[in-house]
Amino acid sequence: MSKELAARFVKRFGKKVAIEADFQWLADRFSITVLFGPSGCGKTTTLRCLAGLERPEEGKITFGKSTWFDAEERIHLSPQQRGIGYLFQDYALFPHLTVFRNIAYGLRGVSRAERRKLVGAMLERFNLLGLEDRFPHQVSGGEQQRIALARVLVCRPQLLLLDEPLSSLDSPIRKQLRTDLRYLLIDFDIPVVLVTHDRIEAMALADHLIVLDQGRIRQQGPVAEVFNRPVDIDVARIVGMGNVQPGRIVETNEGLATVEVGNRQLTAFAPIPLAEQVYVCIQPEEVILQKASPELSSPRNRLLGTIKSLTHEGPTVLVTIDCGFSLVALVTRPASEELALTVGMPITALVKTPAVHLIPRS
Amino acid sequence: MSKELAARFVKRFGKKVAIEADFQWLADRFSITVLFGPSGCGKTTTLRCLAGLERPEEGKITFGKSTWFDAEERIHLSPQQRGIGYLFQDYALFPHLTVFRNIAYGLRGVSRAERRKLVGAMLERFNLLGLEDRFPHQVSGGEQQRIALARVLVCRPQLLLLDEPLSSLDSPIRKQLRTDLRYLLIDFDIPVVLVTHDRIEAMALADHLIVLDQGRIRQQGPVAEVFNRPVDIDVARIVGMGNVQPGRIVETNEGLATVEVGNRQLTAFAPIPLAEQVYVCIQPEEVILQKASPELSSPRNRLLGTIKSLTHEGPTVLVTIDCGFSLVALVTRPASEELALTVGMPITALVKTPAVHLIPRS
Amino acid sequence: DTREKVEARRKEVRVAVAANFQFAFEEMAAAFREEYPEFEVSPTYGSSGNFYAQLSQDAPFDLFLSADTHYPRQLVEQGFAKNEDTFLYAVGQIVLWVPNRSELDLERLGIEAVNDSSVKKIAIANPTLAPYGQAAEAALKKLGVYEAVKDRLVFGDNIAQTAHFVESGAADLGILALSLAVAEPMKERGRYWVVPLDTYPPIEQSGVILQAAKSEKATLALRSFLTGPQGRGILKRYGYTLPEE
Amino acid sequence: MDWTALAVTLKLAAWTTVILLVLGLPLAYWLVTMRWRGKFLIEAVVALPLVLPPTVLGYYLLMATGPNSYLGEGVESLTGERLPFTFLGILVGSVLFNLPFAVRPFAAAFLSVDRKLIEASWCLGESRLGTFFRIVMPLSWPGIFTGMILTFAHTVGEFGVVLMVGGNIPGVTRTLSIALYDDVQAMQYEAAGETALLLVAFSFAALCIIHFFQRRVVL
Amino acid sequence: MDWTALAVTLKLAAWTTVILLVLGLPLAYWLVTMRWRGKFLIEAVVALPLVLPPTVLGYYLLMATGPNSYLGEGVESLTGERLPFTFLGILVGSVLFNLPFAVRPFAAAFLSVDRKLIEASWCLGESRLGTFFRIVMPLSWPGIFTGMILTFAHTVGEFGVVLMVGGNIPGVTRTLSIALYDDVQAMQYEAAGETALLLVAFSFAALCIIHFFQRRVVL
Ligand SMILES: Nc1ncnc2c1ncn2[C@@H]1O[C@H](COP(=O)(O)OP(=O)(O)OP(=O)(O)O)[C@@H](O)[C@H]1O
Ligand SMILES: Nc1ncnc2c1ncn2[C@@H]1O[C@H](COP(=O)(O)OP(=O)(O)OP(=O)(O)O)[C@@H](O)[C@H]1O
Ligand SMILES: [Mg+2]
Ligand SMILES: [Mg+2]
Repeated sequence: MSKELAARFVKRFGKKVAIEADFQWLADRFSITVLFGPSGCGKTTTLRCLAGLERPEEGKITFGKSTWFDAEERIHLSPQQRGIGYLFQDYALFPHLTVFRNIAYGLRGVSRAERRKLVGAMLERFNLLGLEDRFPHQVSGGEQQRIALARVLVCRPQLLLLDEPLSSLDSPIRKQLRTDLRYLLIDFDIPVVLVTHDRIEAMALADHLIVLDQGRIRQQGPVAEVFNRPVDIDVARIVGMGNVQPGRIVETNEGLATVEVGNRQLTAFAPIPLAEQVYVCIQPEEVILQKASPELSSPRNRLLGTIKSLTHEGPTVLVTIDCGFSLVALVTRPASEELALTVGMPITALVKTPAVHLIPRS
Repeated sequence: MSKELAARFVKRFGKKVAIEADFQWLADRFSITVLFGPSGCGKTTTLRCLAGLERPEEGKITFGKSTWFDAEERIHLSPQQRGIGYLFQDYALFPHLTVFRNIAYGLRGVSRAERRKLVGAMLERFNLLGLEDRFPHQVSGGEQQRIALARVLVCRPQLLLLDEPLSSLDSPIRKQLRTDLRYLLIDFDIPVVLVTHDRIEAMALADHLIVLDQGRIRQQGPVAEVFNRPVDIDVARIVGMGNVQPGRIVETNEGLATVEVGNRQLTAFAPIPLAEQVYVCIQPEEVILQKASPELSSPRNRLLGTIKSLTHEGPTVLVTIDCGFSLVALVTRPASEELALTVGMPITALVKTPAVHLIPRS
Repeated sequence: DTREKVEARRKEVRVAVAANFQFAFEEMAAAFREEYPEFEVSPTYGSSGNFYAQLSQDAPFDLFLSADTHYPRQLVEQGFAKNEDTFLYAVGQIVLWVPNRSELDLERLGIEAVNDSSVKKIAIANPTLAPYGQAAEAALKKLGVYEAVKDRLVFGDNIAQTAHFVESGAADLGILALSLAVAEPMKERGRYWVVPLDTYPPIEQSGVILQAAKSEKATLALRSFLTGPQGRGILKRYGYTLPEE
Repeated sequence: MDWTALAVTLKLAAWTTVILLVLGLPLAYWLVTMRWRGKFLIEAVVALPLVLPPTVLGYYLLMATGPNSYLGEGVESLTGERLPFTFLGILVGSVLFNLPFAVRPFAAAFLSVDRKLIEASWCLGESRLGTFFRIVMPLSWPGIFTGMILTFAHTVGEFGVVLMVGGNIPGVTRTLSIALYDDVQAMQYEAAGETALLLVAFSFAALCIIHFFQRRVVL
Repeated sequence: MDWTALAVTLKLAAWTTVILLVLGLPLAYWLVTMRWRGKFLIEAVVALPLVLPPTVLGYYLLMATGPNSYLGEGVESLTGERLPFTFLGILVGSVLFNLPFAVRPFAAAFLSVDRKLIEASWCLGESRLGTFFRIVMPLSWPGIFTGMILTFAHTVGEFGVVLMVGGNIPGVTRTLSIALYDDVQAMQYEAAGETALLLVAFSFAALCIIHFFQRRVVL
């Protein structure tokens, strides 16, 4: 049975704000679609439209054979009829019910014993044992988030909408839940639409990535592709592309292009469509550093420069290099110590051809 | 004028839960103290006690010359009297006031023009221009968080308590705010106590780190020290120490210890106090990988092993190596490609002596 | 200014009038004003029980026309009035009353009307409160129908409320004051049968001039008008018998 | 002490409260959730019984339900009973008269329930009705409770409408407050004092028990 | 149509509402925030005026404030005026009688304000009083509004207490509802009908305006 979620709608708030969505994908079995974008771009609104909590002004939403929404035919199924699970960004736990009863809320027509079992399993899975009889205001923020997650999952909905499910969790639990969540969801075989603003989370969880900006879908596709090959400068900024520099293509040859950036030349795959003016994008982790050595001719892009600054970021170090233009590289701390990186020292940066991504610039 | 924040108190919820705090530090000028710990460990509760929102059962809190709380003398200053700024984990924006009036709420006795100016500056700084006249339910989650932050900062409190100030923000804004926040706070010259569960955030922001677990302070000190040299196995787990293995000290010599882990031997600085049974802790990023080569005698710890698994995590890759014991290494993606890492291939792991941290084990 | 007010007070009689006396008193007041244009009469109508409670707290009235003799006597006993200032001003009568649409032939049936099968509810004034209620109860007993009607009685708190019950059709028959039955608003709406005077103790209504009366002259004038020939004429027309001299 | 009057009073107050709970909750919810721009009209109508003196309201009610009115005829042909001078009659009057005391607090309470919780319940598959019972009602408890207390207490103290429609029939429509009123009118001040004291003491006890119980429920 | 009675009624209702706003808000807030375990006693006392019939309450009030009572003497020596049979007197009676209609909805509304918002206000340096005015009150608006509507409408319709304490003095203590009551008692049905219609129409208009205005404020 192949179910497809197809959504194409416009939701307006007043005259200024409009959220446009247009995507579709097979949702017949487990897969995670991540909505990714800056704060206020319309992620929550899109989820709410899918859930039936918000009624778009135009368009159509279908899931498998059933039409959830159709502006023209005035169809608008209620959230109950859609059989979805929705995790609210601010949890929305019921303040008058205990943790146990919050989680059991959606279990209707289930025997007492069965309910105990199902909820108990969730409590264990989410590390909430011992909190059953507390009320939501008596547990911490992260505990609340896990309770909300458990409450949604225990009902086994046919489509899961998660609005930043892990944002209030500490790193170890978060990491664990991130993996667990995938297994859990695979277990339950439920397709998921997930909102996150965390790049690592998106990479770890997503099968399919949709980048939103100012209410519009800017790019969608497999995660790696979207992150490494943003279609335009805005998407590049949103997915946190570390190096974006204007450049000019001076030559193309057999699908390879030579780009001039600053006063240096780089080789890259030619962009489609071809354009002379381009942005050159390089992920910082794709830049490899070596002790400075005379420039050799080689298929690789080899750039000699000097280190401008070093920024420690947890286990990694961001190295800004001046090599005619400003280039940021990411290395691990020991690697940086190994190379004895210091500000002002000369260094060679290597970038492989496929790591240089060109975006046409108008 | 040297102001010191000294807190030593116990706060109980019922019979089971008790949060014990005991720390002090100079707060006469800008500095960030980070409370770090797993979900439900008592971070929020500690902040609330400092703010005067919760009344501890025992102990004393002083700030500079003024006593904020003293259980024995029955002193308990109100939040208003303490002159602090508090950012709530779930924002607590006033639903009946516009964004502008929310931010201006704490500005009393300030002229209209001045108020416009101050709030305007905040709106700009936090990327909120254009939302002035909306109500909180009309803005997105991340926008709400920024509004809450602006509302607290605009009052220039003498001590700032931030409960996960950046958790709902997308990566780019978050990164930017993280840096901005530091500058902003330096600007305002306000000491800060900040709660976060994000390791990178803690590293980027903290001057002083306090690790909490189950309501107790487990370790405190400069960030790097706490992260690299956890005092016990629990702290190691909390700060996300990637490699923790039981070992046995077979020899000590001039402050250097030889430890047996699995069937390998490593050199490390001897732990204080000295113990035979230890845990060996190594941060994954401190492990350097090289093509497998015959083991040479060298001052370094050189371990030959085979790759068990590779896990991609954004720009980095976690490599699990079986070298008598299980060792996890963190490398950048290109580095991993450079070495052509594949599961099953032999590899040499290098760990410098100072990178091996020993924790006594009882 | 205050002096003018005091002057005005002197000329104004404030009268607390029992509700059942309202219709008669309105005409009485009009006639009095014609006779004594220098005096002003301002009546307040209400329940005698309320007035009693209020007067015992120095309510601002000069004259109290009660629905019975009990309340004025109490006021005298408590020193709010002198015994010589009480006076009997009217004696009430009761009637059986049915609205026009009723099919009961009161003329023919007389008291037997209460036993008619169409009479499901009979409204009387509350005997514990209203003199007219006591009279009604006494008359029913004396005429030997009380046991038969006992369970069909409903009680109005005063004679006006009792009238409402019958008039609305909620009760099928009522025992009202004659004064009410002949008064303007009720005259057109129903028929009545006068209950023989000897079946119940006389319903004596007495008035009293309060000790605190501020406009003595006017009050005295009103009192003599009330009990004088003109007043008696009006009383008679309104269905009261006159107190025996 | 008039025990039958006490019994009638309690019966009336209890029934009024229950009926207004059953009628008032949906009415209030409907008022809160409806989107019609003219709904203030309905809200105003609900408050209207208040602005007429009880006796006058009672008078009109008597007229409207008497055997000569269509309503009265209808009721009589349906139930074989007249509304005036029956317990049913004073109950109808009491319910009408207390409508605003129940509906307004209910509506105010519903208004303050966080919409997000309602949405969360829908998304967990609970129907609108189920959500009302499991989320909206428990969370509006202080307001619902207020409406019930006001209704109950006010019914105990009411006598205008009840007297007018009920006709003060012992054991059927004579409530304690009518008895008390009669006592005061008849200058039976001692008896009145006793009745009043008992009424107050009894109500006080009842209110205390309810409040005490309510604290248990909420906290 | 008795215009002076209308004026007295409006004056009484307006004053009662204002006074109960001023007295009732702090009382309700105090009730909600106090931690004393016996506070249900006070809550019960507040609801007590309701369980006595208005006339009886009026009678006791009359006794308590008459010139022979300590209270009456005290008031007289203080203000030079007696309470019974003055506007002040019916105002006091009206305030007492309406206390529960104001306080209970206020308290219910305060109960449902999210505590976190209050704490946030404190932490922004706002005093408890300031927080009450800037946060608690605006957020409890539906409940406060309900209390005001009930009080106003109920004062307009009240006549038991007012009649007893006020003595039905034209231009001073005769309200429209007393006049209406008198009309009905005197079987002046047409006049009564007119007065009632006017009263209802007027109140309806007032309620509509208030409701309409309130919608503007809240949304
Ligand atoms: N009112 C309360 N009654 C009982 N237990 C409580 C209460 N408030 C908090 N707790 C418990 O105290 C512990 C500490 O809570 P706290 O909110 O301080 O955690 P936290 O460190 O802020 O966690 P998080 O990162 O998830 O927000 C938790 O286990 C919580 O369940
Ligand atoms: N009811 C509303 N009225 C007007 N504007 C609204 C309303 N709700 C949301 N918006 C606006 O629509 C935009 C999208 O909001 P949405 O909540 O979908 O953002 P988001 O992508 O979820 O952001 P975040 O990551 O911060 O939660 C925002 O700019 C917000 O201000
Ligand atoms: Mg959102
Ligand atoms: Mg917390």
